[in-house]
Amino acid sequence: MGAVGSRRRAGGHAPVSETSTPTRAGPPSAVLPDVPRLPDSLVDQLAFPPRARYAEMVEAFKSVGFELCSDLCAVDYLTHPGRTLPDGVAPERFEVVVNLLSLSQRQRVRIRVQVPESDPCLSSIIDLYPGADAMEREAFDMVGIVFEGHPDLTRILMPEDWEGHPLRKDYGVGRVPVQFKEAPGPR
Amino acid sequence: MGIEDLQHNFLTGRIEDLVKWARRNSVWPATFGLACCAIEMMSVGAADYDLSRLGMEVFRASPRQADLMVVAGRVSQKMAPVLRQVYDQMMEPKWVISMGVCASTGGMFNNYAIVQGVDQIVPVDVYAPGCPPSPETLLHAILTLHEKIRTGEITRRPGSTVAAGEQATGGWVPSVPDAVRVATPR
Amino acid sequence: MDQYLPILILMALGLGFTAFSLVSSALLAPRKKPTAAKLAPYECGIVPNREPPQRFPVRFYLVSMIFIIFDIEIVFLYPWAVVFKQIATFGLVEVIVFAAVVFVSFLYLISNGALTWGPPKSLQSGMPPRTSESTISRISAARPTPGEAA
Amino acid sequence: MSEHDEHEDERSVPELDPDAELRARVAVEAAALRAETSEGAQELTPRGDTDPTELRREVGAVLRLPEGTYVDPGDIDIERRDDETMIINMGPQHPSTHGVLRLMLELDGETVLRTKPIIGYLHTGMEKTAEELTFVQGSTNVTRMDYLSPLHNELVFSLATEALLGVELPPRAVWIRMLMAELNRVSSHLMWMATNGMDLGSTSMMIYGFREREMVLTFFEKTTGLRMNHNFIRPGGVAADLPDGWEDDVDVICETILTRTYEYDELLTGQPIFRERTEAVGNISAEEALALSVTGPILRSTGVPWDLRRTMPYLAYDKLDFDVIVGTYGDNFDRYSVRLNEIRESIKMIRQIVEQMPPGDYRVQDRKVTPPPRGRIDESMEALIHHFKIFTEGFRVPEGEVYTAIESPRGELGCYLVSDGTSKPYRMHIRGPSFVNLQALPVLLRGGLMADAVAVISSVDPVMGEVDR
Repeated sequence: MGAVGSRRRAGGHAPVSETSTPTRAGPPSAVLPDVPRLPDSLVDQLAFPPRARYAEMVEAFKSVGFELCSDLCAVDYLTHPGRTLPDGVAPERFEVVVNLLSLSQRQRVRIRVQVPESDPCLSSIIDLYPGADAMEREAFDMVGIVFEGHPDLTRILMPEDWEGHPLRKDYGVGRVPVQFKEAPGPR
Repeated sequence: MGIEDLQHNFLTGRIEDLVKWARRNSVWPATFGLACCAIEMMSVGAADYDLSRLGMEVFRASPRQADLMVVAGRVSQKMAPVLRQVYDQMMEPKWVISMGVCASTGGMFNNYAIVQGVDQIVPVDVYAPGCPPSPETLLHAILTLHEKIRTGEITRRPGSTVAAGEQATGGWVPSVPDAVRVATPR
Repeated sequence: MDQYLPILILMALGLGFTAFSLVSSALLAPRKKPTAAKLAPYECGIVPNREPPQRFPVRFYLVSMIFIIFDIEIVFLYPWAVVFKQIATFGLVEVIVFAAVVFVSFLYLISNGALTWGPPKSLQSGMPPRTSESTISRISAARPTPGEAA
Repeated sequence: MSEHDEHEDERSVPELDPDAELRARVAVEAAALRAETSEGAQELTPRGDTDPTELRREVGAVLRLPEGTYVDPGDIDIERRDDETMIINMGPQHPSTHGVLRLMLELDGETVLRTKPIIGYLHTGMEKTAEELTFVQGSTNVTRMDYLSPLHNELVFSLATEALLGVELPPRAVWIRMLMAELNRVSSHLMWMATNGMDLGSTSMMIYGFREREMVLTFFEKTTGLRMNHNFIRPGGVAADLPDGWEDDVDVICETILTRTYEYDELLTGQPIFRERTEAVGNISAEEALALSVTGPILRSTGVPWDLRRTMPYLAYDKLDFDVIVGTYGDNFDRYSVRLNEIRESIKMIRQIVEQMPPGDYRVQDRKVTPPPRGRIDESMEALIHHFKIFTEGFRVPEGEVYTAIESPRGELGCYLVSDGTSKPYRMHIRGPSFVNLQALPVLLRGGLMADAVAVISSVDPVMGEVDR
């Protein structure tokens, strides 16, 4: 993996200001070991908790010392079901991906939760990471994942009266056909 | 040195020329910076490309005091009614420069989110090409607008039969002096 | 009578100017009906869907009080300035006393908090003036933080 | 003039005479107008009809933390009646919101109580467009997100693609990327200094800031061909080699801008007005910043030394000697000094890069990823095939997903890329630092004056292109 430059597994302890929550310095792999994982070269843990244990796992990672939720996004796997998943994890249509970052241990962890198409809802992690507020609203707006417990789950990027969730694979691009022959038609 | 040499200076100009000259040289743009083109518009306003030699360095924030709306950037579906609202609140006479390909035709974003061309919302006077248009291109667009003001009508005569669209650009195409047609020096 | 001539001229000029501007704007302005958009209040491009509030905090009125105090003071200084030559030193002392009395009301207003608007500046307590270097620290790679592999 | 008049009519309204029927029609027209620009549930609801828990949450985002950990609920004055406060729009078209950000502020006189940022006015559907473009074209789309530092977007997209490809970059490509990224950081921070000065009333700072920025932009134009939206850093290396004589161009830039930063320091820092408007304004503590996932100069100004170039180095940043600038109070003044000193740090790094720039080719030689040089196409058939294949169908990226993050001038810029084995990304999500930093506005603005809101927005330095994507 030279491309990313020598990824420093320094594991050093950056002096976060002392008032941050006391972190029980345990390796992230020790968190809920029974949750299926995939080996990944760039991130320390790639976990696939079932929907029920998602909030519990995020809570566990936060207590181990992952102070910052750097990213939360939703992906629609309608046309690509055959992706590599650890055995025992049934591929669903939607997937919510959460990236957590530990400043003290300089590690990243990625949680991928399968969300079925029948009821696309998931519990919100806004009580643990208030920073995920806007990201969850964007995931709701773009892919239509409902986050229970989110105080004001409304659209954030699209106008209020917009119907449909644009980043779903069955949502057309909305292309206006241009006037030359080979231009792909509206999709 | 007879009277004919003074033909084009403003001393002997008619009132309309005087009004057109005054309007042309004091067009105040409304700050309508949306995206990347806004950064180029700002650098046109700054020291290197210096809009103030055209009397335009005062970027009025409120549409009540602005004459020119430079739509600088891509117009999203959520922004379209706001753009129309600000355009309506501008006082006549008002002009619109659609800066950049995203404002003019939706540019490379032919998708659900972008209005494919700002002329679906407001009547546009000058289209500036480029992504983003280099400051020289924007200055060229502003000079083209000045030329349009110079050769257009200053108001709509109540009884006139000429179609409104035609009258506004009356005589614009043929009598364009060469100075305006100089290609962008790129 | 000739004493009042300047005042009459001034009044005539004032009336004349207002009449001229009203008449010319009525004649030259475009006779077009204002559209609903143009009548709507300008709020950064958004048409507000609430009525603007009628009640304003009292702090705004305190500031207008300060203006009125000094405005009236100037009004009284005009006649004083006209006859200043005749009432020399007595006039000067008189006007200083007058200014002092007016100033007392200004001090009362300030003590009432007319000019303190913002939040209490918690950092201001007797700190040396900050420079762009004083409140930042530089963490260089050379200084190994505990346990960092070099 | 006339062309606009007849457009005027279809939206104009009949004579506003006292006739009731006409006035009703005007009311309908005004209501229609109001409905057009209002965003319904996304807006800030008046104090009267928001339930207390929601009110506590919006009074300050700090309250979104689990109750009782950081702020004792007692000191929130939320029992004001509805008509005492005023909700106004610091709306999309505003001189000091740095783009089309719309803030709904609830004011008590001049003091800001509640804030709700409403975004989406520049949503361009770039993540949907990215799924339409091949990996070769991808960086033209990504570069238009954060238009103050376009090279950082291209860098994060290229790093993510190369991580999936598993391709090893030649050293010169790595170092050219670092040079351009740091120059872009200098130009982005100069732009921030300019607009921050302008917002706080110093128009001369605007002129100086842009004058220096033009120097960097002319170097970019010379190297990449464009002032902005360069498409210079592509998956597989860099578009072209540096023009010869680039060392002395960069030296002139470094020399001039370094001396000018001391002029800005003299111009702004000593000024009482500037200090009055920035000291102790917009404070945020380290815990609040971490809880709100704020990164970049705002996080560093609160004292947390987190800079991805130092803690999780990418490219070859671990071979450079530079300092991470950390503030103490987390107010506007600290953010100003952090950014000002970061310009100086970047210049120090650029000088080291100029000395240690390795020779060699500037992109991967594997013809499956990067096109062959133009000259080769006329001679060899397979070069022509490679060229044709890359620019029509693009190169295939093995199936998988990756999240790479770099330190952009505004914070952690991340790119989550999912590939399904074809030559187009299946899903590309960009983690925009400004998108997350904007959530800290309710905390920063609470309790401050309306004028402080202007200063705080400009110190958060949001770029709406990467917020709305």
